[in-house]
Amino acid sequence: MTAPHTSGASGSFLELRDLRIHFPTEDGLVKSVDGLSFKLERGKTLGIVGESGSGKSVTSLGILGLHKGGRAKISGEIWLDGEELVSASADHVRTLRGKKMAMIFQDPLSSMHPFYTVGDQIIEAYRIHNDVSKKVARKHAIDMLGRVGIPQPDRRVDSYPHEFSGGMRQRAMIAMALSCDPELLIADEPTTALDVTVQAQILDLMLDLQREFNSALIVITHDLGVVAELSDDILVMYGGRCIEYGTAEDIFYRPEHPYTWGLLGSMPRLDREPTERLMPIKGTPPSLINVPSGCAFNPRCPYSDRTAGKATTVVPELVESDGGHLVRCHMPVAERRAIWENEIKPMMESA
Amino acid sequence: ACGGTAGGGNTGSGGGTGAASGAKHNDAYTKVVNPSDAKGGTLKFALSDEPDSMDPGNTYYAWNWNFSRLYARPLMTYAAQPGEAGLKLVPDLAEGPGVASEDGLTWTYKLKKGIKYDDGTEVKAADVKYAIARSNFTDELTDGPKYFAQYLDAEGYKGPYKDKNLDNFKAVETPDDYTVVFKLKEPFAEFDFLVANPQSAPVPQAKDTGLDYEKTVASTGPYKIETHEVGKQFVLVKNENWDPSTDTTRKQLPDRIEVQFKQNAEDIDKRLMAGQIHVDLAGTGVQTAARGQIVGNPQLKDSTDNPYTPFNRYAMLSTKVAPFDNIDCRKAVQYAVDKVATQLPWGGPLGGDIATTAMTPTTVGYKQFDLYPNGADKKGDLAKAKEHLAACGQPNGFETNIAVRGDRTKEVQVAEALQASLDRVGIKASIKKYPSGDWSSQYAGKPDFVHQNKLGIMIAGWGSDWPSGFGFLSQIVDGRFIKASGNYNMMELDDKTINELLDKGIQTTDPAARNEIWAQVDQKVMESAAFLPFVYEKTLIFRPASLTNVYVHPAYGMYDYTWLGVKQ
Amino acid sequence: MPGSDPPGHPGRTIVFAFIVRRVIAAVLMLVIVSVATFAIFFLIPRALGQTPEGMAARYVGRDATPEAIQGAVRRLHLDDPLIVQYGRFAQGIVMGQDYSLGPRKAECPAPCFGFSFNNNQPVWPTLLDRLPATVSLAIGASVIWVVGGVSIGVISALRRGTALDRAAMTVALAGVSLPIYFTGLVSLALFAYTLGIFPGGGSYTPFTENPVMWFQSLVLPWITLAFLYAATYARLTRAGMLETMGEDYIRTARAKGLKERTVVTKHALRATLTPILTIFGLDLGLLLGGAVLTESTFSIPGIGKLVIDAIRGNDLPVVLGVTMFAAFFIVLANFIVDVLYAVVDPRVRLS
Amino acid sequence: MTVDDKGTVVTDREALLSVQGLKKHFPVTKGLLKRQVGAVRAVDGISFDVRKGETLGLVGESGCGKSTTGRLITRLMDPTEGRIVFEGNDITHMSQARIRPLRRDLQMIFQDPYSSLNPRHTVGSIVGAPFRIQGVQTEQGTKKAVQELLELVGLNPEHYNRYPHEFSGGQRQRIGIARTLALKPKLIIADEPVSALDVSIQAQVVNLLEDLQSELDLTYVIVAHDLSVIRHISDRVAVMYLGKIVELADRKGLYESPMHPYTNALMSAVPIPDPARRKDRERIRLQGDVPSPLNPPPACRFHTRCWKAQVICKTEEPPLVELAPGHQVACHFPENADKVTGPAAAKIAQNTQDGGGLLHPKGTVGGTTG
Amino acid sequence: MTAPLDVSGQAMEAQPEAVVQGAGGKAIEGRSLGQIAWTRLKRDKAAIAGAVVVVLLTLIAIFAERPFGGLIALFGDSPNTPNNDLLDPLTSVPLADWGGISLEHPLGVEPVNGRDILARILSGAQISLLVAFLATLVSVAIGSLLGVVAGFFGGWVDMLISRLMDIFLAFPLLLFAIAIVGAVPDQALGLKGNALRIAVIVFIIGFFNWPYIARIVRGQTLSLREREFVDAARSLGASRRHIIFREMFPNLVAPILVYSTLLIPTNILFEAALSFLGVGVAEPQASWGGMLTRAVDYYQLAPHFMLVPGLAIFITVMAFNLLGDGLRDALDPRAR
Ligand SMILES: Nc1ncnc2c1ncn2[C@@H]1O[C@H](COP(=O)(O)OP(=O)(O)OP(=O)(O)O)[C@@H](O)[C@H]1O
Ligand SMILES: Nc1ncnc2c1ncn2[C@@H]1O[C@H](COP(=O)(O)OP(=O)(O)OP(=O)(O)O)[C@@H](O)[C@H]1O
Ligand SMILES: [Mg+2]
Ligand SMILES: [Mg+2]
Repeated sequence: MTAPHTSGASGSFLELRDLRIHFPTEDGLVKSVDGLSFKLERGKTLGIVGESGSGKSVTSLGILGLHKGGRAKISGEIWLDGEELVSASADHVRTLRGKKMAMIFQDPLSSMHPFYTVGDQIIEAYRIHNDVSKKVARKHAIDMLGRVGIPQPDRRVDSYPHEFSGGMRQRAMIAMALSCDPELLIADEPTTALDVTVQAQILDLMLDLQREFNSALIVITHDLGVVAELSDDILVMYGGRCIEYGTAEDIFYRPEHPYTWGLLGSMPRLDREPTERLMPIKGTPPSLINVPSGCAFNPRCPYSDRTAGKATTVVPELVESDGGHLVRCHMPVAERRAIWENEIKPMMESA
Repeated sequence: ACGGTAGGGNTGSGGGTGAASGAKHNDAYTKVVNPSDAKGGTLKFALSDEPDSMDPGNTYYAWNWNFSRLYARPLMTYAAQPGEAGLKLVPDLAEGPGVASEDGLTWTYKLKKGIKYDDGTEVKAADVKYAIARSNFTDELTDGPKYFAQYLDAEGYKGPYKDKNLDNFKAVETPDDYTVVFKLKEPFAEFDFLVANPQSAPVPQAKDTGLDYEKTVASTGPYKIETHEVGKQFVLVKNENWDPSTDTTRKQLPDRIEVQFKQNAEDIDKRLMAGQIHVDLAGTGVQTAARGQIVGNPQLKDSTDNPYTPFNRYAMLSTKVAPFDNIDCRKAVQYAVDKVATQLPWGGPLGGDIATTAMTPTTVGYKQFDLYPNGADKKGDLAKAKEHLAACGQPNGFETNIAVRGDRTKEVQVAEALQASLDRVGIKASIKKYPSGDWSSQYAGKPDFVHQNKLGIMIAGWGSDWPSGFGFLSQIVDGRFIKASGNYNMMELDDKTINELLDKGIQTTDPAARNEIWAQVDQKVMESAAFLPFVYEKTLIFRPASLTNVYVHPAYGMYDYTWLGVKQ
Repeated sequence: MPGSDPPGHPGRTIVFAFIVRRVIAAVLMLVIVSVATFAIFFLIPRALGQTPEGMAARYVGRDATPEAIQGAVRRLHLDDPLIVQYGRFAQGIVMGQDYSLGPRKAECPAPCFGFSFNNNQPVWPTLLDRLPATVSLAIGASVIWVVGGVSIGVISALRRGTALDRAAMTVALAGVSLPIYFTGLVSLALFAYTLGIFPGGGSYTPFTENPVMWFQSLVLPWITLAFLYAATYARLTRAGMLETMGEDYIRTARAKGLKERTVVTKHALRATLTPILTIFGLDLGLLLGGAVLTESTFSIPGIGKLVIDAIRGNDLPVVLGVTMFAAFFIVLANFIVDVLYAVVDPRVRLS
Repeated sequence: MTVDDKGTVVTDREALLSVQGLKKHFPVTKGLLKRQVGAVRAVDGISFDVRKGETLGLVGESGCGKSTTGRLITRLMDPTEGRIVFEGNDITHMSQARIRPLRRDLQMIFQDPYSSLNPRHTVGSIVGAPFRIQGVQTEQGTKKAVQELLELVGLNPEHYNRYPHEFSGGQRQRIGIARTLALKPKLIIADEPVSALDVSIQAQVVNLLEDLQSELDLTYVIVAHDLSVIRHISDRVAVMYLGKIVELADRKGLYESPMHPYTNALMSAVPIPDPARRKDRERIRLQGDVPSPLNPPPACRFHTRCWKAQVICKTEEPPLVELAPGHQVACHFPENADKVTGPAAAKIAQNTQDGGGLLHPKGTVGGTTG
Repeated sequence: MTAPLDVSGQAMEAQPEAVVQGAGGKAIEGRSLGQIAWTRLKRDKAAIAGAVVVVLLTLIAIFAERPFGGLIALFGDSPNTPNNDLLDPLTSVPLADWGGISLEHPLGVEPVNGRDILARILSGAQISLLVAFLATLVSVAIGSLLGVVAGFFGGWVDMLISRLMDIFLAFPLLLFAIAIVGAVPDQALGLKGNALRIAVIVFIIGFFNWPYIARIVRGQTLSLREREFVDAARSLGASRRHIIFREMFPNLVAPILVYSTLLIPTNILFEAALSFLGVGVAEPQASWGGMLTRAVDYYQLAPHFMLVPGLAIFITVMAFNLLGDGLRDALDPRAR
């Protein structure tokens, strides 16, 4: 990379350029994230989907700078509101955390300190970035709890996490994350641990709050339903890379990557007539240490024979197929579209 | 005077050591070192153990028979002299030695007039009678010896705690306030030795609090008890009611005498050498570490004395356990033993002289002889041993057991040394350890047990309660003293000649003739080859330069505690 | 039950009930311990053929007459059935008892653990008398080992894998592996006798007598004892820290933008120390019952030394008393730890 | 299933499994003496039949008692009350010894592929365990039989000597299924067989289960919380809420015209993977959480969260009755009431009249957004 | 509660890395968990060093006196032969410098009786290891059994056993050991002398240490009981015995093994402490703690006499601890 970084501040609020996060381990180098780029604007929501182990969480923690100081090897650029974070000092990134960017984690019980009250934990988050008295902070915490829909927040503020139900905990987590009005909010599987009814409540809440705060939101999940509900844009990850990126409509109506087709076909849907059979993806997710050569998806791809032998030898590029819709596949665009229209879509809709 | 605890803490730099007065090693053995009449100061004792009791009537610790004289005056006591002269008895509370009746069955003592307790009341003959009664005839005061119960004619007496009426104690009579008459079952020529025991020190019946009396002993000596925290410390101060004119043996130099109990033994040595304390009360000498230090340092060595203690360290071979029922097997052991090796655990030559007799050199009547010379180097005459083994019908040796008190390190080491030396002639001995607490009641002192467990050899030691052949020997060699339990004649030697000689001796009023008889007994005992002496125990005791009027009292084998003074 | 407890719970009655329950359990335990101790010291010797006379023989003079022994048997009630003896012992603890001194009786008010067979002193005051030395030793050492061990553990965990970590853990392992009497003797030989920096064994001086001497005399025992425990605590802390630092809530704390130091001290350490507190309580309880080896190595006149001497001198009432006393401390420590745990860890509060 | 006047159970001839009034209460104890102070009513009186060859789905939110039901049917737990009849045998209180031979026909698939396989055993010994435990001799020998089973579930038979940790979640689940199939059971209870798996793998396993069913003529009771998976796989579906079945119907009836408000809410809460529909979808949003089964609300347990609830719901428990053919519902005010036939319709009408008024004023408890 | 010995590793699970990587990965070899642990252990140099020392020590203990006088005979002196001529008669310490270290006596000789220290150390190794191993065996046997039973059956059985553990833990073990060993007669149960002593010491140490292991096993059993494979076995109609011994037990082996390795050094220290306090095996049989006791009196005059047994204990205990720690790490899936 010879280009000086003066290319500097990108126009976008958040931009990742060729982010790589590798972990050296005893068994080899784990390439958890391997060349990931995307942009996100304020007020927009990006959904990241992918199977377990595809690097979703590592990405989000990487944006927050939480891999710094660990054994991870990070390269590439993360631009947040005109600042580059990969090269920034760990201490500087720390000051941005919580205030500029915040995160909601999957398991709210284990993500909250069991020995401190919910209120204390929100107060702490608030007071790091705001020089206010405990009293003011407490008032703010009660406010936040009220805003995320916790009944009787002035009493619940003194409860411990274990005294909350799952849904309330996740609300409290959200309250904590939002306590400093972050401009970027990352939600890593925010509803996976919750029941559908509670999940629906939380999704509603996140939508409302995003509208209210106008922050940029990244939602990480493996539930396509959830991304469909929330996201403007969707990024599909596989083996530490983005294999397809586009608007929600692109991904759901015009998916072009065989893996995305697989995801869609694997999912029984309530909104359609039940299909006779699901269309699973064969095989298992790849190892991030020994990523299959060529296209990482090739061992599982039913169409790898249609790539003129490139599947196992050449790593496909992420190419724009149209209007911001990016796909990483060797098959020609036309052929992909044809397969989708003629083979996949009808099968998914047939009863 | 000054010199309490506060000052004591930081004194004693290196200069405190050494013999300031130019005294040499063992000087106090023959003369008084640092003689001085200077009064005042605090005399400090330390003890690694705690006493059985500080009650003169209820103690069997040798040092306490010495120490208790500071506040308790028995009828008789030992002359305040170094060397052999000190083994002579002189009247203390009594006006003169006891007068025996013609048949030897009554002993009469006249008390000196005007002897007072520390509260000013006068000592009465009844108090002596009461003291004898309480110390020998109660269930509570069990720690002291019971010679009076043994020799007095007190059949049926229940003791003063059960029977408050002292008149029922008919074995002692007090015709007037200054006369005490003892009535014996049998003649006992050495009765003066018995009343030199602190048990004859008077106790007013009204003041007796039984086991607690050790805290408030009514003093007749130059000092009286200020405080006694049992197990911790004991403080004496001058007794104003003590009249030196009635007392020929004691001095009253320090203002105050402090004793600390339960002090760390090694630390006592360090403090002694640093001059922080004056005397190790037990009088058993310094510990190994200090001994090593002293041996290598002539200056330090000059501050020490190496006296005999009243103890003989020996083993007894059971005449009732095969093959030791055969005298030749016993003799084989006598010859095979490496007496240098068995001397080492006691601390080598400083810990004791190699012994060849049953009686010790500080016993009146002692004569030196060696029936079983085991080589010029004393390491055993193996050829002779083998000879006797053959005579015993065990030419290749045999197996036996050595019983030892498991918690007495030195005795265990002696057993090991003995084991190793017997091994040389094929005698395979296994060491059996028994707890010392039950040693005489359950194990070695119980002939049945000895027979059952084939305890051929038993490691033991004996110190006499009074320095005469009878005091030393009667309990351990008299065949009639073999008891079913609590037996000290563990060799179970029941030799008619010996028994008769003992009887004859104790009825002989002439001391010289009597002492001759004790020597004969010793000879006879050794002839049996059942008594295997190792060492006449000695101690290496340290005398700080600050101590005055120091001499080793031969009757106790330690410094005369009633004479000591301190330099200030 | 998640979230279902209305705040303002009648917590006090629950805490009270909890305490009452624990107290009953503790008392029950002490009773069992006393029975077992009694059985071991009185029943076993009898089972092995010891007679009352044999026992009494230990407490009378050097060549006691059978009458004297019989007298002692009567006086010490050794011929009573064991159950009666135990009853007297138990009664003494609760109601006190009398003891014949000869012409009169001594009173021993409750709690009376009887009288020493050897010096006829009541056991309870002796124990109290010995307690300060043991407490001095235990408290001083525990301060050193907690501060030392925990800090070493924390630093080791944070610098995991570095030379510092390895060195600290090697020393810690050595600390666990060295017998305490050996370290004690070596340190005495070195610091007391060769270098003369500290006073030697047996120099313990009560604080009330001379605080300076008290301190000087205890430095070596403190360090020796602390070395053993600090090693254990360093290892424990390190393991705990490593585990805690991997917890989700630590990630949350970082995501809030907390300084690393705050994360470590406020979040990680708090959670790490809580289980260590339990162990600490028990260790301290155990020590208060007598640091037998340390006290006998350094000749500190504490409970441990007392009991060793008593065992050697066959002073059964003292041994019995110390055992009960020691068990009492263990039970007490258990109890306090339980209560403390409930205070420190809100999750266990209501159970 | 009915009980005739002699008290013997007369089962539906087709019913392989029949459950009646099944209850499981976990006692909650307190204090030293373990005084019972209450009970978690995990399963509180449920009845259903499973017919030969069908798949019954059991859905509901976490903690509603689905797993407990599964474990009761397989007698891993002893029921507090009720009756379980399997193939005409009343196994409710049968001793473990007597139930043993029946276990061949009644097997279970577990949720967690990581914990359901003993990490210390090889695949061969795991899958072969049923033979050993039940003492079954196979003609070709156990090893061969196991390898066949492995092949059947799509695993490489050469993996016989491998350990579970060497397999991925989906593969492990297949191993578990192979074990279940070893004794050729008639009924399989599957407790969340795919919840722990990734979507793509989930589909593989779902397909496998379906294939096996048709191949081996199996009957399934499948427990899951994912409504779409249940719809895909089940013939009939039972919806549970707080230990009770609130609705039980065939798939079509349930998904197309759910009658219980809870079912309705549940279904509308499922996010739809269709970006176009998120704007214009009518959603029912329940408020709050499921109440504690320790202290469930009286009468209709759903009344605390139900926007249709009236006073009667708090006082009178609606029975689970067949409102439409093959469609049992326990509700005083069912949705899709137009489908209701028979006397039930009248009852509902009456309820609507004397219901006593809405319990929750609009919007406080739930309702539609859109 | 002493958690240095806590090995609550939740057995092997959830190790995505260990998952067979179908595609792109190397050819898969079946590796058992034991093999994986062994590979990990091999990488741990300290643990291997510990293991080597442990093996050496064990060999030394076994061959110390047999056959034909064993190692001791090889080095010349018997452990019980006195060499008084090497001692200073006045102080009883070795005459020569450095504690009398010479070719014949590579580690010098004892004060008082001049016995060869090397021979006694070798001979003492037998006692230390024998007692530690046997006592560990006793604790492990009682502890595992009661732990499994408590964890598996739960309810009042668990309550009873747990209370029993509490009570045992409340006993001041050392005091009891001293008292009981002191009270043992010379002959009982068909044993006598040191054999009886050792038996009693083994029994006491073993018998009072079981609650620690029982706790761990109980905890493990409790968590194993919740695992679905237990339910799977039950649903196949497995008997309780099958479940305990075939399903649970293989999973308990690792923690029991680790705990045993860590209990052995504790027991070595304990035996040494008993000997140090004078209630261990009886002289002349050498034991490390016993040697230390004797050394106490001479530690200023003959420091080597204290150092040698002290270091012997230290090295042995350290080796076992290193091995135990290494095993724990190797067998704990979380420690990576
Ligand atoms: N600190 C680390 N050291 C080594 N490998 C790591 C580390 N963190 C993550 N990984 C590996 O990186 C890969 C991606 O992990 P990540 O957590 O991002 O997956 P994910 O997409 O979030 O999956 P899930 O849906 O299960 O949460 C995984 O294979 C994981 O094992
Ligand atoms: N052994 C038990 N002791 C006490 N309560 C129990 C026990 N097992 C389950 N419960 C309780 O019973 C209720 C039902 O549990 P169950 O596991 O059947 O729910 P579920 O529907 O399977 O939920 P999930 O979807 O979370 O698996 C829960 O409240 C649970 O806490
Ligand atoms: Mg993730
Ligand atoms: Mg469940």
